[in-house]
Amino acid sequence: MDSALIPEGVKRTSFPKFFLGMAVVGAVVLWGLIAVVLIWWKGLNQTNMNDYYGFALWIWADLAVIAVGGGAFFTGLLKYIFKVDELKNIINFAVIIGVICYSSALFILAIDVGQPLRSWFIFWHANVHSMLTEVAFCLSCYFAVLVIEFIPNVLENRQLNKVSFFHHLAHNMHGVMAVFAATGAFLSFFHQGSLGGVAGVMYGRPFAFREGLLIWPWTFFLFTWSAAAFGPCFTLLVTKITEAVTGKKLVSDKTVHLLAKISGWMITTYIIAKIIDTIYWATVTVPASGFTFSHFFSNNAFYGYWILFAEIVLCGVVPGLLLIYKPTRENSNLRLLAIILGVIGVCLNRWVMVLQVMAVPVMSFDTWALYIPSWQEVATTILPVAYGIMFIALAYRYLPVFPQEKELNYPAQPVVEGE
Amino acid sequence: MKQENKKEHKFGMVIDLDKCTGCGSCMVSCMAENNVPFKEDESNKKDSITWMRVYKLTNGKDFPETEVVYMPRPCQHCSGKGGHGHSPCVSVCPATATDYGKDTGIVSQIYTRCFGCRYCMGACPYHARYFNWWDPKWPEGMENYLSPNVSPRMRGVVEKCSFCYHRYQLAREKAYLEEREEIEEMEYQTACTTACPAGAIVFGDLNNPEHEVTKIVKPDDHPDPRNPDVVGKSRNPKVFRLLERLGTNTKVYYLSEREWVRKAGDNYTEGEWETIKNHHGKTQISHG
Amino acid sequence: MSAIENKSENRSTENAGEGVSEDTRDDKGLGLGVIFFLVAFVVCFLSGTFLFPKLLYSKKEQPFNFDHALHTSEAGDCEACHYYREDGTYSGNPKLASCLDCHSEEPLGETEDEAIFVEEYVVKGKEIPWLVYSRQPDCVFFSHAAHTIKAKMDCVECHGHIGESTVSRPYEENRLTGYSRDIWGKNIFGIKKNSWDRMKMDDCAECHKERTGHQGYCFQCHK
Amino acid sequence: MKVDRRSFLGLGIGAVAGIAVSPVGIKLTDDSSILTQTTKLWPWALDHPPLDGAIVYENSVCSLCPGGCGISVRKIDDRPVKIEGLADYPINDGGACLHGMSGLQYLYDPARIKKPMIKKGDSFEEISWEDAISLVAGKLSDVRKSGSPEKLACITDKEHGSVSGLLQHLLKAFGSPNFYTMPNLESYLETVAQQIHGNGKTLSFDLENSDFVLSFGAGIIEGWGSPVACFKANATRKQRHAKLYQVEARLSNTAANANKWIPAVPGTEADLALAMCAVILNENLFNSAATANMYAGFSKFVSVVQTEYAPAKIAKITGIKEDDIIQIAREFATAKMPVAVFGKGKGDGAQSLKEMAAVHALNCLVGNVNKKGGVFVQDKAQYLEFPAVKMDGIASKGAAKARTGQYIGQMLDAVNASAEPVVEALIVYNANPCYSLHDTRRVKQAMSKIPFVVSISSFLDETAMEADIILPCHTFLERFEDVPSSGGFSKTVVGLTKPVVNPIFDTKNAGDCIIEIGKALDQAVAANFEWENYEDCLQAVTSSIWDSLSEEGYAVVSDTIPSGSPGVDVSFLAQNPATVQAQGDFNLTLIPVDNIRLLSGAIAASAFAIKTVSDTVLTKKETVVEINPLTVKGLKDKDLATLTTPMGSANVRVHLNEGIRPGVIGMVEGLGHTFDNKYVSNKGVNVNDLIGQVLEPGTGLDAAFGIKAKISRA
Amino acid sequence: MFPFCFEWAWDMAHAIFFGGLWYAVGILGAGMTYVVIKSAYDTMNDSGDSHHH
Repeated sequence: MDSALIPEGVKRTSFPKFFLGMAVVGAVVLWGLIAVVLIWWKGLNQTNMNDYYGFALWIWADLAVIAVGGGAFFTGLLKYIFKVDELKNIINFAVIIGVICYSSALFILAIDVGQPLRSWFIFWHANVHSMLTEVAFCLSCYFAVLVIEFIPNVLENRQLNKVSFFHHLAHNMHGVMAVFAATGAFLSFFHQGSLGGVAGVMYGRPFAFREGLLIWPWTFFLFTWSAAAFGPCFTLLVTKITEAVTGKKLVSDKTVHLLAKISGWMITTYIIAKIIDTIYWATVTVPASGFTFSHFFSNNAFYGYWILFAEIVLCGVVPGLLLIYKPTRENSNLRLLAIILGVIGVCLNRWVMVLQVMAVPVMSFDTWALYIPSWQEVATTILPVAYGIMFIALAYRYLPVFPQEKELNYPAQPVVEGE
Repeated sequence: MKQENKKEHKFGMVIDLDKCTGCGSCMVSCMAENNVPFKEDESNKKDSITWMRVYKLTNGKDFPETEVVYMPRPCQHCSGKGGHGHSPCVSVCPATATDYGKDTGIVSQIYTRCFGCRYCMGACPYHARYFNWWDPKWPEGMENYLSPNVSPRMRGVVEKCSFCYHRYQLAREKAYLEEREEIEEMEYQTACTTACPAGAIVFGDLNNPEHEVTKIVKPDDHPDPRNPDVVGKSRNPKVFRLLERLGTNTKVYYLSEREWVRKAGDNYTEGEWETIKNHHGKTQISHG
Repeated sequence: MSAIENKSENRSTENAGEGVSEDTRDDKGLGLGVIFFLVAFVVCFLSGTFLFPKLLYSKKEQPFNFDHALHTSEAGDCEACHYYREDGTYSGNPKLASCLDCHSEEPLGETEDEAIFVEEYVVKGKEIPWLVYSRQPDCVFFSHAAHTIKAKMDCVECHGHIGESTVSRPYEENRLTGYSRDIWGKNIFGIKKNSWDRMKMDDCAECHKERTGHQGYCFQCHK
Repeated sequence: MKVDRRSFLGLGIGAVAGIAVSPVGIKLTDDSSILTQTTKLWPWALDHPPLDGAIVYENSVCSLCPGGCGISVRKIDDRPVKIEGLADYPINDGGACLHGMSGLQYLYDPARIKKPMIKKGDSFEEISWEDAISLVAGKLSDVRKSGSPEKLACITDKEHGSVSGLLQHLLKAFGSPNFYTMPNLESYLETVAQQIHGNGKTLSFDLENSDFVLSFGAGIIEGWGSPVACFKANATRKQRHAKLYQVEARLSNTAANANKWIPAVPGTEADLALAMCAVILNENLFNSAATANMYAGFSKFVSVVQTEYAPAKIAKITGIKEDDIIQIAREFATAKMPVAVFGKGKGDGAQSLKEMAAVHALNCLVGNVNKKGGVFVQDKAQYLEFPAVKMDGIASKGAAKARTGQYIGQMLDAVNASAEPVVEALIVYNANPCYSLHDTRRVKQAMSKIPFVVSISSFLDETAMEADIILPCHTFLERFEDVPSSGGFSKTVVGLTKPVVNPIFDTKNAGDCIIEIGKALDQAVAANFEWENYEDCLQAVTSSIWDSLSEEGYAVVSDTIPSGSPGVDVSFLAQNPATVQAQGDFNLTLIPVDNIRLLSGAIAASAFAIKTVSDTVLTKKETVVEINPLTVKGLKDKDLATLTTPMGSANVRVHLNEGIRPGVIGMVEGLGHTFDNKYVSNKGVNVNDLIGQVLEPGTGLDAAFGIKAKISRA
Repeated sequence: MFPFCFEWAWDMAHAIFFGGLWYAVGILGAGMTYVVIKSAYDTMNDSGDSHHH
C-alpha cells in the first residue's frame, strides 16, 4: 500500500500490521493529548504541583530527555568535527533521537508554563542573567540545528529524493553539515550546561547550589559532560530496542563498540568529576551554610542514601567500568546492562537535581515536601515516549536511516521491492 | 552622584517574635489590602496564597517543657550576596518579571510579565512566592471590594509580598503634591505593620538612622568577616535573620529574647551555634 | 522543471499516493506562479496593513460630543476639571458632580450634546461613561503628580492637544485586548511622530531614561 | 490560462509572505499576550478591573465581636475596599483583629439573606417586608391573645446595647420575662460580681497595668474579652516586664506567650485556685485590710480551703507539683499589682461559677480590688435610657411569671421536656444557639418544638435554617448601632457603628425590625414604640452620650479606677460547692480549644479567616485534634481517627503535639458549620456536637469544660 | 532580545550572551541560505539529469 515510499532494498512489515501498531501507540498519544488540553484549558491546577514543588515531574522529564538526547550532539560532534567516520552508521539515528528528545522538551516546556500565550516573553524580554533564558535560547536554536541535520535524511526518502531540488538540497546540506554540527555542539554545550546551571545557581537551595567558574556553577559542566557521556548510551539503547522490535541488525558491532567505548570513557571521567564534586560539596559547601550531609538524605525512604549510591556507584561507576573494559563492552548482555544502567543513572541525576532540591527543607523549621504527580502529569510525560515511538517507526519505515541495514541483513541477495 | 545615593532607601522590617501572638491579623490585612484571592479549600498550605504567612515553631522539647513561637514571614526582600540586588529569585527570572529596586530595596513582581515558569519559587528558600494555580474567583458581588491600587492576578503567574509598594506610591504622590522631597516614616507603612494589634512589626527605611527599624536593627553595612557575602548583619544581639548564612541578605529581621528562637532562624552544624551565637555585626561604622 | 517532469514520469510507473497536479506540461507555470505570488503578496500585505487594523479595532462613539476648547475657554485651564485630590492622587475625568458646578438641569447651550447631557445624565443623576483614550492597562501605576508636579511636564506631552479639540473623536478599542488604540499607537507599525502618538512601556522608558538617567524599576510604574 | 500547482504555490507563498511583512503577526502576538493580562480571559469575567476613584476613609465601630474596636473603612468613591483599625480609638488604637479586617467578606457573604424569607416545607420562599412584619405581628398577637404572653421568648447575644434593649423593651411590653442571652463573658462577670459583691455589679480587669497576670485559662490573646485591647495589653506587658502565668491544659497561644505555662488537668482550675488561696491564707500573705471586708462566710471559707484544698492534695488532682502551687501562690500574693483572671478561652463558652469565684477569691484575698493593675468592681454601665414600659394587664401578668429557665440551656431543656409548648414563639437575634450551644441536637430539637421561630439575621446560619421566618438584617457595615465595650476591659467605652455603605440587599436594621414588629402589635404594645425608626430610638435612648457618640464616634462611660472597696461575700465558696465533672466514663478528656482565627459565636469565621487556619487545625474537610504523643499508643501524626464521646463520634485527623497535657484531646471551636458558604462551611466537625451540657449544681450554668472521650484509628 | 527591547542594556552580559546567540543564529541562517541557493542553482543546471546519489 505504501511500498513506493519504503526505501529501496529493504523489507518492512505489512502496512496493516504497521498501522495497527501505530494505532496502539496513537491511543497513548491521544491520552496524553487529552491531558494536554485539560492543562491548557483548566490550568496547572490539573497537576499535583504546588508552591513547594514548582518544578516537578515535567521539569525532570525535560532535563532527562535533553540529557539522553545529548547523544545527538555528541555523536555529531565526533562525526563531523573529529571526523570519527565510523559513526556515520549511527549518526542518522542519533539525530532522529535528538529531534524526538528536543521537540519533546520544547513541548513539555510549553505545557509547563502557567501562561503559554506569553511564553515568547522568555525570548523577547530575556533576562540574560537567568540560566533559564540561556536554556530557552540554546534549546530552541539547537532544536533548529537538529532539524537541519535531520532534513537531509528526510529528503533521502525514495519519493522526495526524486525531486531534483530536494536531492541537491540533501546533498548540499551534507556538504556543510560540519558547520551546522559545530554550531550545534556550541549551542548544546551551553544549553546542557545551563540546565545544570538552573539548579546550581540557586544559592538559596543548598542541596543544589554549587560554586563554579565565572558565572557557571560546577553543575553546568557536569551536566554537559554527563549528557555527552550518557547520551550515546541512550542512542545505543534505542538502537538495541529498534533492532529487537524489527528483528534486524541495523548497526554493525564495530560501530556499536566504538560508541560504547567512547561513552564508557566519558562516563568514567564524568563520574570521577561527579564524585569529586559531591565530596567537595558535602565537606565544604554544605557545612558552610550550616547543614550536614545527612540533612539531605536521611529523613525519608524516598530520598535516602540509596539514591546517591544508585546514581553514582550503581548507575555511574558500574556502567563506566563495564564499557571501558573491552571484554565486558563486547559482551552484548553486559553492554546492554551497562547502557541501561547509564540511562537510569543520568535520569536519576536529573531527578535528584530537580525534585530532591525541592523536597529538602531549607529553613530549620520547614519540613520535607514529597509529591506524587497527577495522572495528567503522567500522561503528558508518557506522551513524548509514545510520540517518539511513532516518530522512530515512521522514520524507520520510510527513510534510509541505517546505512548498514542492507549489508547486515540482505547480504548478496537480489533487491526485492516492498510487498 | 552622592546626591543620588542619599536618596536610596532600603525598606526593611523587624518583627518582635516575643510580641507576636500568632493572631493572623497581618495575614488577613495583607490579603485584604492586596486583593489576594481565596478558594474553597485552603487547608493545603502548599498551594494557598498568603503573602504573609505565620509559621509556628516549637522548641522540640517534650511536655511540659514545650515552647511555641509564631513567626510571620513576608517576602524577605533579599538584597542578595553582598547586597548588590541579586536576590535568589530576581537573578533567575528568565523574563525579567521581577527586579530589585535599587531605590527602595524592594523586590518587585510583575504579574503581566510573568509567564509562570516558577523558577523563582524554586530559588526562594523562604517559600515566599506563590503561584496562581487557579483562576481567582470571588463570590458574586465580592469583587466589589477589590482595591484598584493592586492589580488582581490571573492564573498561571507568580505573586508575592510587595511591601505594599502601592502605599509607598500613594505616599509619594502626596509628597509630590506638597512639593516635599521625602516622605515621613509613618507615611509609608505596610498593611501588616499597621494591622498588627500587638505592635510586633516595625517597618521603615534601614538607610535612615532616624527610623525605628534602624534603631532596633542597627545594621552593619560591612561584610561579615566570617562570610563576605553577608552584609547588613544586625549589631543587636537579639536580632537575627532567616538563613542569614546563605548570603541572601534579607531585609526582614526578627527579634527575640529566646535563644532557641534565634537559633531556629538558621542552620548550624553541631556545636556551631555556641561559637556563632554571640557574633553580631561588630564592625565599626566608618565615617567617610 | 526537471523535478516535476521526473515526478510525473515516476507516477506512471508507480501508483504512489502522492498528490501531483494533473497538468505539468505548462512551461509558463513559473511565470504564472510569480504573478500569483506577487498578487497574493500585495493583497495580503495591503490587507494586513490597512484592513486588519479596521477589523482589529472597533470604533465606539463617546456618550456625546465634548468640546474641550469651549470648556477651557469658559472654565479656565485643565485643572478646573482635571485636578489633584488632597492626597495627591489625580481625579482623572470629572464626575457628574463636578459638571454640576456649572451645569444644571437648565441647558447651558443649544447643542444636541447638551440636550443628551442634561436628559440622560443630569436628570437621571447618572455618571457619564466616558471612554478614556489614554487609559492605561490595570497593571500600570501612573502618577500624574510625579509627572506634572515633580517633573513639571506639560499635559500635552502625553495627551496631545486634546484640550484644544472641539469634537470627541471615536474611541477605538482593540477587540482582543479591550485596550484603547492610543496605547499601541495610531500607526499600525507603531511609528510615532509626536510624543503622544503612542503610550507603550517603551515610550515611558525612553522618556525616563532621557530625563532621569534610568528607565526605572518595575514597581515604579507597575502595580 | 491554466492554474496549476505552481500558481497555487505562488499564491500561498505570496499570501504568507505578504502577511509576514505586514504588521499582523507582531500585532497579534503582542495582543495575544496582552489578552492574557486582561480580565477578559478569566472565567469570572470582571468586565473591568477594580474601578479607581477618590480614596475616602470612614470611621465606624466593628460589632462582629464584643470587642468594639474602632475601624477605619477605606473606600474608593462609594465602594468600601478595606477595613483597618482606627488609630487613637480608646480600645484598639490602630490595631485590628483578622475578623474585623475581613469584614467586607461578610458584606458579600454567599450565605447572606437577601430578602425576608418564610419557611415552606423544607425550604424558604422570599416574601415582602410588609408581609413578613405583619405575619410576625399576627403570630405574636395570637400568643398574647391566648393570655400567656410569657410564651414569647427571645434569644440574643448580649444584654447590653440598644438593640438588645429594644428586644427587652418589646418583651416587657408584651408581657414576657423570657429574655435570654447566649453565654458571654460580660454576663459571667456580672454573675460572679453579683455572687461576691452584690447585685448590679460587674467586674473588669486592669490588664494594661498589672505586673502579674495569673490567668486560669483566659485566652488573653485568643480572643478573650476585647481581643485587640488584650493584644495591646499583652504587648505592653513585655515592655513593663510584667508576668503572665497561664493555667491551661493546652499550650495555647496565651500559654505559649506567657512566662509560665501551668498545664493543670482540665476541670481542676477551681481546685488549683482554692489551693493557692490556702497557701496565701496559710502563709499570711493575704491583705488583711481586704479580708476585713469579707463579711460573709469568711471564716468558714478559710477552714474549708485549708482542710479541703491543701496544696499536697490538690497537686494530685491538678497534676501541678505542690511546690509549684505554693511558689506561684507566693509570687501572686507578693506581686505589686497582681490580678487573677477567669473565663476559659474566649470567655463565652461554658464556665463554672465555682471556678470563676475561686479565681476571683484570689483577687479578693490579696486586696487588688479597685486598685491599679487589679480588678475593678463597678456598677453595670447604664448609659441607655429607655422610657418606662407602659404595661397593660396581660403584660403585667405575664411579666410577673417565673422565667422558663434561669439560663438559656434550662429554657431549651424545658421546651424539650414538656409535651405542651412552653414557648409558643421565639425571636432570635444575632445568636446561633443551634451551633454554639453544647449538644446542638438538643437545641435543634427545642427549636423544632417551638411553633414559631423568628430569626433576625444577616446570614442563613444553622439557627436561621430552623426558623419559620427570617428577617434579614444589615451587617455592621450597613447599620447604626451602639456598641458597648466588652467586659474585661478596664474602661467602658460605647462606640457608634455607622453605615459605611448602602445596604447591598433588601435588609433592615435589626432595631427597625423590632420597632416595626412592636408597632404592628396591639395598641397596648405599640404604644411603647413611638420612635419613628431605630435611628430615632438610638438617639433618644443614648441621649446622655449622643453628642459624644455622634461627634467622636464613641463615648467613654468610665475610665477611672472605681473608688471604695466593695464588700466581699464568700459564702458561696464557703459551702464548698462540688466541682463539675466531665460527663462520661472514657479515659480521655475532650476539651474545646478556642482559636483566635476562628469564631464560635453568632458569626462564623470569614473565608479569609478560614484561610489563615493552620493545617494542624483543619485539613481538607477534617478537624485536626491535638493529642500528646503519650496519650494514645499507636496513633501517628496525621492519622485518621474516630473520636467518640457519650454524645456521639466523629472522624478526625490527629496532630501529635507536645503542647498538650497527656490524656487530653483538644478540638477547635468554630468549625463544622453547615450553611451555604463553601469557603466556610462543611469543614470539620462542630465540637459542640460532641460535648453535652453539664449543669453546675446550684447555679444552673452549663459548666461542661469538656467531655470524656476515647479515640482510636479509623 | 533586540536592542529596542526594554530589558536590553549595552553591557558586557548582553554583549556576551547575545553576541554568542546571534553569532550562532547567523551561522545557521547563512548556512541554510547558502545551501538553499546552491541547491536551486544546482537544480537549474542539471535539468533532465536525475540520479540518486
